[in-house]
Amino acid sequence: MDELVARPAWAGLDLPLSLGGVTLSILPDGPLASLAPLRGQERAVADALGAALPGPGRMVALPGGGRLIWNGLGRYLLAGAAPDARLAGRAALVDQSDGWTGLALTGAGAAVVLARLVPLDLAPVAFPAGGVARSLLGHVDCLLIAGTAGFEILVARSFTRTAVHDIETAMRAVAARRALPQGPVGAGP
Amino acid sequence: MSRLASGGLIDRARRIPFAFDGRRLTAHPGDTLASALMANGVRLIGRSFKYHRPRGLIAAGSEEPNALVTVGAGAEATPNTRATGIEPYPGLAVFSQNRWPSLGFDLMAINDRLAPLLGAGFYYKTFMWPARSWERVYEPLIRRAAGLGALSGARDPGHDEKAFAFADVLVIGAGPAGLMAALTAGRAGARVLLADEDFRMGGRLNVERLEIDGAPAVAWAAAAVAELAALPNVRLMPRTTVTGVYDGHTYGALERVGRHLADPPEGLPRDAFWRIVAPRAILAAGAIERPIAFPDNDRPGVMLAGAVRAYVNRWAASPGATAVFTNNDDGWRTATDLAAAGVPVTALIDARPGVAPPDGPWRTFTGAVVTGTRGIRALRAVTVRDAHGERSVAAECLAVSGGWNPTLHLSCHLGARPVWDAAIAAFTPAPDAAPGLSAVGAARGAFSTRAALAQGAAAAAEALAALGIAAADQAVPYAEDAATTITPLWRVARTTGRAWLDFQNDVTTKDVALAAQENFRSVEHMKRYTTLGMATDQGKTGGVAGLAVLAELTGRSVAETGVTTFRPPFTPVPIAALGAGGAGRGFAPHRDTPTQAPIAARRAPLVEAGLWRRPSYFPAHGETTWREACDREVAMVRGAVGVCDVSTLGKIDVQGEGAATFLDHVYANTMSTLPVGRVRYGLMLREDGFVMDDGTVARVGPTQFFITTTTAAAGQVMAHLDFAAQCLWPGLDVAFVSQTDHWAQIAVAGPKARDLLAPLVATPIDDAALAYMGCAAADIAGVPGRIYRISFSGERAYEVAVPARWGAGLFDLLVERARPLGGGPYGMEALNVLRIEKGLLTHAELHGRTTADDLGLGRMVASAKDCIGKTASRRPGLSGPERQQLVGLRARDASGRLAGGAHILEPGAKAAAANDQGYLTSVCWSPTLGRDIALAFLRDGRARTGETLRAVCRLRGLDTAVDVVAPPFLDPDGGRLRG
Amino acid sequence: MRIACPLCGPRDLREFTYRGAAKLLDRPAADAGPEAFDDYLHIRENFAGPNPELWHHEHGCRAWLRVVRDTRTHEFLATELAHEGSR
Amino acid sequence: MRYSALQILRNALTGDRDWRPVWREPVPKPAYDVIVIGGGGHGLATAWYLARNHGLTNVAVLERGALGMGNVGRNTTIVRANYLLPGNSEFYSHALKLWEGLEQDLNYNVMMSQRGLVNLFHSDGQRDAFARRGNQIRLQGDDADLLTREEVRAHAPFLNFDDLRFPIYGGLLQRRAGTARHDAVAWGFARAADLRGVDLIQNCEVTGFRIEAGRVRGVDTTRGYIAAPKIGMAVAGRSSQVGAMAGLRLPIESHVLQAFVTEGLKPLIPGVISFGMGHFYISQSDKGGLVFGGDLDFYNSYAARGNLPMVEHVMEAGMALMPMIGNARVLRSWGGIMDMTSDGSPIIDRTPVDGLFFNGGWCYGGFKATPGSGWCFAHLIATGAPHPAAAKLRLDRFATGRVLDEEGTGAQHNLH
Ligand SMILES: Cc1cc2nc3c(=O)[nH]c(=O)nc-3n(C[C@H](O)[C@H](O)[C@H](O)COP(=O)(O)OP(=O)(O)OC[C@H]3O[C@@H](n4cnc5c(N)ncnc54)[C@H](O)[C@@H]3O)c2cc1C
Ligand SMILES: NC(=O)c1ccc[n+]([C@@H]2O[C@H](COP(=O)([O-])OP(=O)(O)OC[C@H]3O[C@@H](n4cnc5c(N)ncnc54)[C@H](O)[C@@H]3O)[C@@H](O)[C@H]2O)c1
Ligand SMILES: Cc1cc2nc3c(=O)[nH]c(=O)nc-3n(C[C@H](O)[C@H](O)[C@H](O)COP(=O)(O)O)c2cc1C
Ligand SMILES: [Zn+2]
Repeated sequence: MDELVARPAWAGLDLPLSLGGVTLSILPDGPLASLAPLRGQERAVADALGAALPGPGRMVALPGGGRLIWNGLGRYLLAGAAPDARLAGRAALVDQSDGWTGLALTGAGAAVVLARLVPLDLAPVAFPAGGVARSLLGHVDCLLIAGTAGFEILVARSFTRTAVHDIETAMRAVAARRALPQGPVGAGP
Repeated sequence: MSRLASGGLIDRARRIPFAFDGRRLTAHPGDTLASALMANGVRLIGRSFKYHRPRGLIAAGSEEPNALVTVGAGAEATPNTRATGIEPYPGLAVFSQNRWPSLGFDLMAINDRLAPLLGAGFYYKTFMWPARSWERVYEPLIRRAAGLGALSGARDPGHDEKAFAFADVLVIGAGPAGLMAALTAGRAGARVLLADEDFRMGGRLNVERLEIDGAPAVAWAAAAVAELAALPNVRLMPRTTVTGVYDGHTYGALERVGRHLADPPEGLPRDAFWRIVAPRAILAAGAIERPIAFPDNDRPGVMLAGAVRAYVNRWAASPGATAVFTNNDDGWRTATDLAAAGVPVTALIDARPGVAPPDGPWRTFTGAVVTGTRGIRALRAVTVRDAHGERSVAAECLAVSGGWNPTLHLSCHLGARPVWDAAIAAFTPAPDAAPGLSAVGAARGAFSTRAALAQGAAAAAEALAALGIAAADQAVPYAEDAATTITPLWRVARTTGRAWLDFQNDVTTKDVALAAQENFRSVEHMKRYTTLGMATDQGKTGGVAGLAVLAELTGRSVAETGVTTFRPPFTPVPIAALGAGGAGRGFAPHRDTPTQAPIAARRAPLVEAGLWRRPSYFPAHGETTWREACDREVAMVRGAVGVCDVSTLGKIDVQGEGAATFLDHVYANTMSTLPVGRVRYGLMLREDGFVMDDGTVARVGPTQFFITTTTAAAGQVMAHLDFAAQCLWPGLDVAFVSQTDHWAQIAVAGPKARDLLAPLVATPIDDAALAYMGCAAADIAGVPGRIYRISFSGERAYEVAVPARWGAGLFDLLVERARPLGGGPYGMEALNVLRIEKGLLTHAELHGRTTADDLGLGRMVASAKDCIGKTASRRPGLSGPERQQLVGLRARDASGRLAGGAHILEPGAKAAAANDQGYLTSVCWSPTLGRDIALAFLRDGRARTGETLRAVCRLRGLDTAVDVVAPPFLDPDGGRLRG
Repeated sequence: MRIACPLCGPRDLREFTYRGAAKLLDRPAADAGPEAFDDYLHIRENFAGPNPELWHHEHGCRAWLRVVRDTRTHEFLATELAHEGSR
Repeated sequence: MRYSALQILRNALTGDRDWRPVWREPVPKPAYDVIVIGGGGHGLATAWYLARNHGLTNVAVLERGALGMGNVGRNTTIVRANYLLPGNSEFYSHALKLWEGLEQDLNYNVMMSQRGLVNLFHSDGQRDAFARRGNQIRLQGDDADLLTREEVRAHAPFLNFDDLRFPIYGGLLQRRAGTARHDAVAWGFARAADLRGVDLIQNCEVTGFRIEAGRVRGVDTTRGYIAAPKIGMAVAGRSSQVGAMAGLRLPIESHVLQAFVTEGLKPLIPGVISFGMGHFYISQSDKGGLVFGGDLDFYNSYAARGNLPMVEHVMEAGMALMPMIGNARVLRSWGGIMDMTSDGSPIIDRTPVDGLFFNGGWCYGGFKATPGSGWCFAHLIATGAPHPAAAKLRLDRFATGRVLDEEGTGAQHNLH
């Protein structure tokens, strides 16, 4: 039988891209699943995962590797780990490994770039490392995770090209401001 | 008018060449275009809107009404730009506007002679005869005369950006009040954002000869700015105008980023529009001086006194021999400052009797007014009247101060009305005008520098307290603390001739008087009748004077008369900035299907389908029209096998003990009875009983379903399900999530569909294993996926789904393997023909005004259970013969053409609304039937099968005989589907 | 305008979709009859003042919110998750 | 006093001494034959047609603020008769015919400018939908033409034909559509009604109704009780509040719609242009300002002001469709309160209270209706029977299902 060739969502896009000290790259993909505890099963799900379910805007590292990321009302993303068999019947698990594209925006000016697109206060005091938010990236729904070196940005796979284009445009504008003789007044976080 | 030998905050060592109407001039860094024009002796800068009167500078800030120019030429031409806000750069070219053929000689100035005919509202009273001449004669004339500058009509290649910013405290204006507020909040560690319109922060400290703590105020301001710039928690935004106040502590602001640069770095936006969120804001926007109305007070050279000081002190630009006309003590400063700078001052005219203005090398008049001016394109002399009579005083510039109006506009954007303060004869912001916003300094009517500093510090302290940030007390620097002494004077009485209130829109005291006489006495009526305050400066200088004059004329107080509504933006904002990112493709995001690449490789033209783009058809060698390709693809599906990407369908996984019940609620038909491994067509109604969407429901496990929506309605259905689950049936245990992006889904349709697929699918797919409307998990070409036996073409068909990354490969593989079977890919055109022939629906039919009964699907609304929309769908007006019902139409003759949107008439009926029988929704040439066919809604249609009617599209000149048939047009008992 | 989502915190208006009066939470029973549905679907108190209403945090956590908002000032007086709210 | 060019000339020579008040400021009488509540476009037009068509002049218009400062004074002034559905179609057709002779009828230049309106479409499906509408318009006896992409280009060459996100496929043109000057419409009807003896009473807010045995007797106002056997409500965005005073429960929500005007520019935009994919419509006023708008802000509001997301959406749509307007600057933005019905179409009908008549639910489209609405409402009030052109604009259509849902968005008030 013919072997199918996988075509990733970012095929044809010029990444990683660095501009003005900020780098946009693709996150390595791995297993990703939507997890929604069934009614009354929250405890059992937590037990199966070995970690308490993260509250809104949070995520937790799982003991067996991977992360559980809050993903809106009653939903989580199980990232980087295959679903534990004990979750069966306790949570609605839905494969999303091909549903999302993960982007990383890193560098000192990452928040400044995202301020062009995301209507959130991204300053560390307001959105510290480890924080999770569902919001908008331009006109596209996104899931944002704050890290120490920048942000992870998840968008639905079909929006990958738009998201990359929008981020790249913002990166160019920020980089141009940095090149201004009087310095980047007005471009701060 | 010239540059003074010394002084000013300009860099004399560097020269900036620029051009005004082609004249080559020089500026220095630190100049504005306005100051440079003044320093170059240019007095005539524009023409007024209506009378085309010669006009020069009045002000030095964003309130300037007259000096509007067009910046640049060609596609980049930006009209109506204030000279006071332009920073010259080498090569800057600006042009005067609203004149023809030239600024000096403007033929439209004839309007000035006709002024008696062109009073307020004259156009409402004439131009009515003969009836149709408005559009043909009068309006074109008026339009040509109206308008200020011109757009190029071409797309400007420059680009802009938008961004979000957050702060604890937003300080609006960086004069003494704003700087002190920012220092106080910044030193305490609060996140501060300080925005000022000017490229140099400092406000009036930069333009006055003041001292703070014994040092020049300019130096204090510079030190304050330097300290703020060094604080990591403070962000300075010069060249940034806060333009609007919105709900939820949200502010709009326009930052001019690259407009002042000759050679901006690549990618630099011209402007940035900011949405700033700050729980506390301090309005330290200063005050705007107001003119006094007297005859011919619009002559170039008649300026505001504070602006004259600004030009002299900040830019060392001399206005020439100056007379000063004031009704308050502050005007005196202009005389003393100018004299100190060596500018001749010819007279100091104070309207107040018995005051004692300072002495100086000028003639002093008290209890005196200016009653007229002389000069044609520039002021030469003014007429002064006092107790001793009238006399002429030579002056190239008349510096006028009628007092100051706090710049309170922003405080009114959320609907508050300002309050009249008789002590300063001005409106001040109402306390609590906007949540979280407090006004300080001149913006609050406190006109001394000391008060500005003190209020700035106090407001910041209050903000910090509200935010819970501890702060040490700030010592307020020492500065002048003069009281405001003013006697209101809005217009000089006992004069003849026109006295301007609104310079840009050419509104004079006579116009206001006419409004009052004709009973347009409400201030809003007066505004609209005279257009006072409706020009691009929104009455910043003359607005209050205008309503004060109305108050006088109608015997009311200014407070009773009130103000008109202040609206955003504070100063005009380019559409390009507010709409940044919208040009061209940026308007809406694009979605790519997993098969985008192989489809593009096959040179399929793409059409928009919502946010997606889908292949229209796949051109084959030698084909010249889309119809050829489409007919071939239809025949291919009907005769062999076709492959089509359907990944754009909305796909939702629904799970939980309550899933089946939930689906029974949201679908009109019953889903709880669906066996595992089976698929059912589903119809969703809106609660008002009309059809919302259709799709398929597959039961993939006892408590797990997989449903599809149409491409168009995917988002709407998802929100609807959220609503149903959270708001209507929160007790149900159901979880659903979109899997639209996860799955690539490909339809394989045609009599040879199974032949194509069977070798690729690991499990058997013969009719016993996978009957029509069956579904199963399956390995497809080695990838775990799903297979559904459903059809949107009327042929034996399967939809195979694999995770998206495999979609492109699977599409290639299927297309390649279809070839030897006589098959290949097909696009939207063929898909459409296939479904019309089969009488299947899309949003052309499900257009939101059709019911299940209209569609012939009334029986799908299950009687045994409730569902969303069931009760409302039974309303009497929603069924029965008065409704238009879905039918098929076939052109009688093979040559008869049909068109979507045609209406249906009976043979011989007149084309009139009363005879309308219905309309065509979906039309195609059916290669299978060899004629045009259509789906249509026909009044009482189901009862009319067999009738011959006419499909009439008068827009396209079609009148075609059609036979009414019951859809589908093909294979009514579905033999082809089942195999 | 900003709305304090109980899950996400204060968020910009652009993340939300407005649906209408909070009475939409009280769907009539299946047998309530056409008048009840007519009222439910069409008739609105349309308060000039505190107005109970439904918002969807569509571009955020996807929760439906029941809020009380003053329609004269746009001030939010109460915000809660619709499925948890006292009904 | 008749307005004319001659009159202007005469006054020019006499220093404008002779211009008379455009309306009187009467003291309310204790009773009238008819009271019209609301001095907006529809209330004033109703008063004018009561006098003109039915000889009823013992009429008062009660306005809570100043005349014409509601929606009639703040709309984007588009006048058209290009509706899809029977019910609306004949009504707006009737209104457009009245617009065409309005200046002469009122002796006031309302600047009705029939420079055409183009609704752009951006897909084959949209073309068919617009063709359906165009054919309906023709069946109604009004004009409509389907333009090809090239014809649209000839009409408005500055549109984005290069890289528009949703390419232009063509447009539906109505040549008789156009704009009129909003304020002039209010003032023209007011002046004409006043000249016939109608009392226009400003600063007179209706605060309650007196209803006895199911019949209306009069209204309480901030200027006292005023009696009348027949009372018509035309209060647009305030319909629910005023209706509630009479116990009416209405299928209406009040929503804010924003509009925008730019600085004055030399003439550029022909007639009205409307984007089919992004809720954006634009025309140019005689003063040169580009007047444009988009969708509702979507939330209930009585505040007559909006927020940035819709501002930005409208501007982005403008930039998408006609990027050449980028260098124009927005001068002012404002909002108005729309009386949105749950099917997006208006109501002119009797109410359960005898003698009380209702006119409202105009959504964002009632300016074009003004003369038609006044004409039909006056007919209903005077004769007690609906005018044929407004016979389907009934209050009970929601209960019966005979809704007039032009947008096809269903029973959700803010989606129309
Ligand atoms: C931004 C915007 C754009 C629009 N664009 C268009 C367009 O392009 N084309 C179009 O056809 N339509 C448009 N419309 C809609 C149109 O303006 C309205 O539908 C129409 O004006 C409403 O009728 P009216 O003129 O009688 O309303 P209004 O002028 O609002 O009159 C109602 C009057 O009732 C008064 N009132 C309220 N309560 C009381 C009370 N208790 N006692 C006494 N008086 C009371 C109000 O003060 C008001 O003056 C637009 C509306 C807006 C806001
Ligand atoms: N004696 C008088 O009659 C009189 C009257 C007015 C002002 N003044 C003097 O003016 C000074 C007032 O100090 P202040 O700090 O209150 O005002 P200011 O005029 O010094 O500063 C106001 C600043 O706000 C900026 N600004 C205005 N609107 C803005 C907006 N929307 N967005 C961004 N920036 C904006 C201006 O560019 C300016 O720099 C004092 O020195 C006072 O003595 C005196
Ligand atoms: C068609 C039209 C054109 C307008 N043109 C202008 C204008 O040129 N200048 C201006 O200041 N306002 C203009 N406006 C807006 C009005 O000033 C005012 O904002 C609007 O009528 C709403 O009233 P309000 O802001 O007082 O609430 C215009 C309004 C309309 C409806
Ligand atoms: Zn949320």
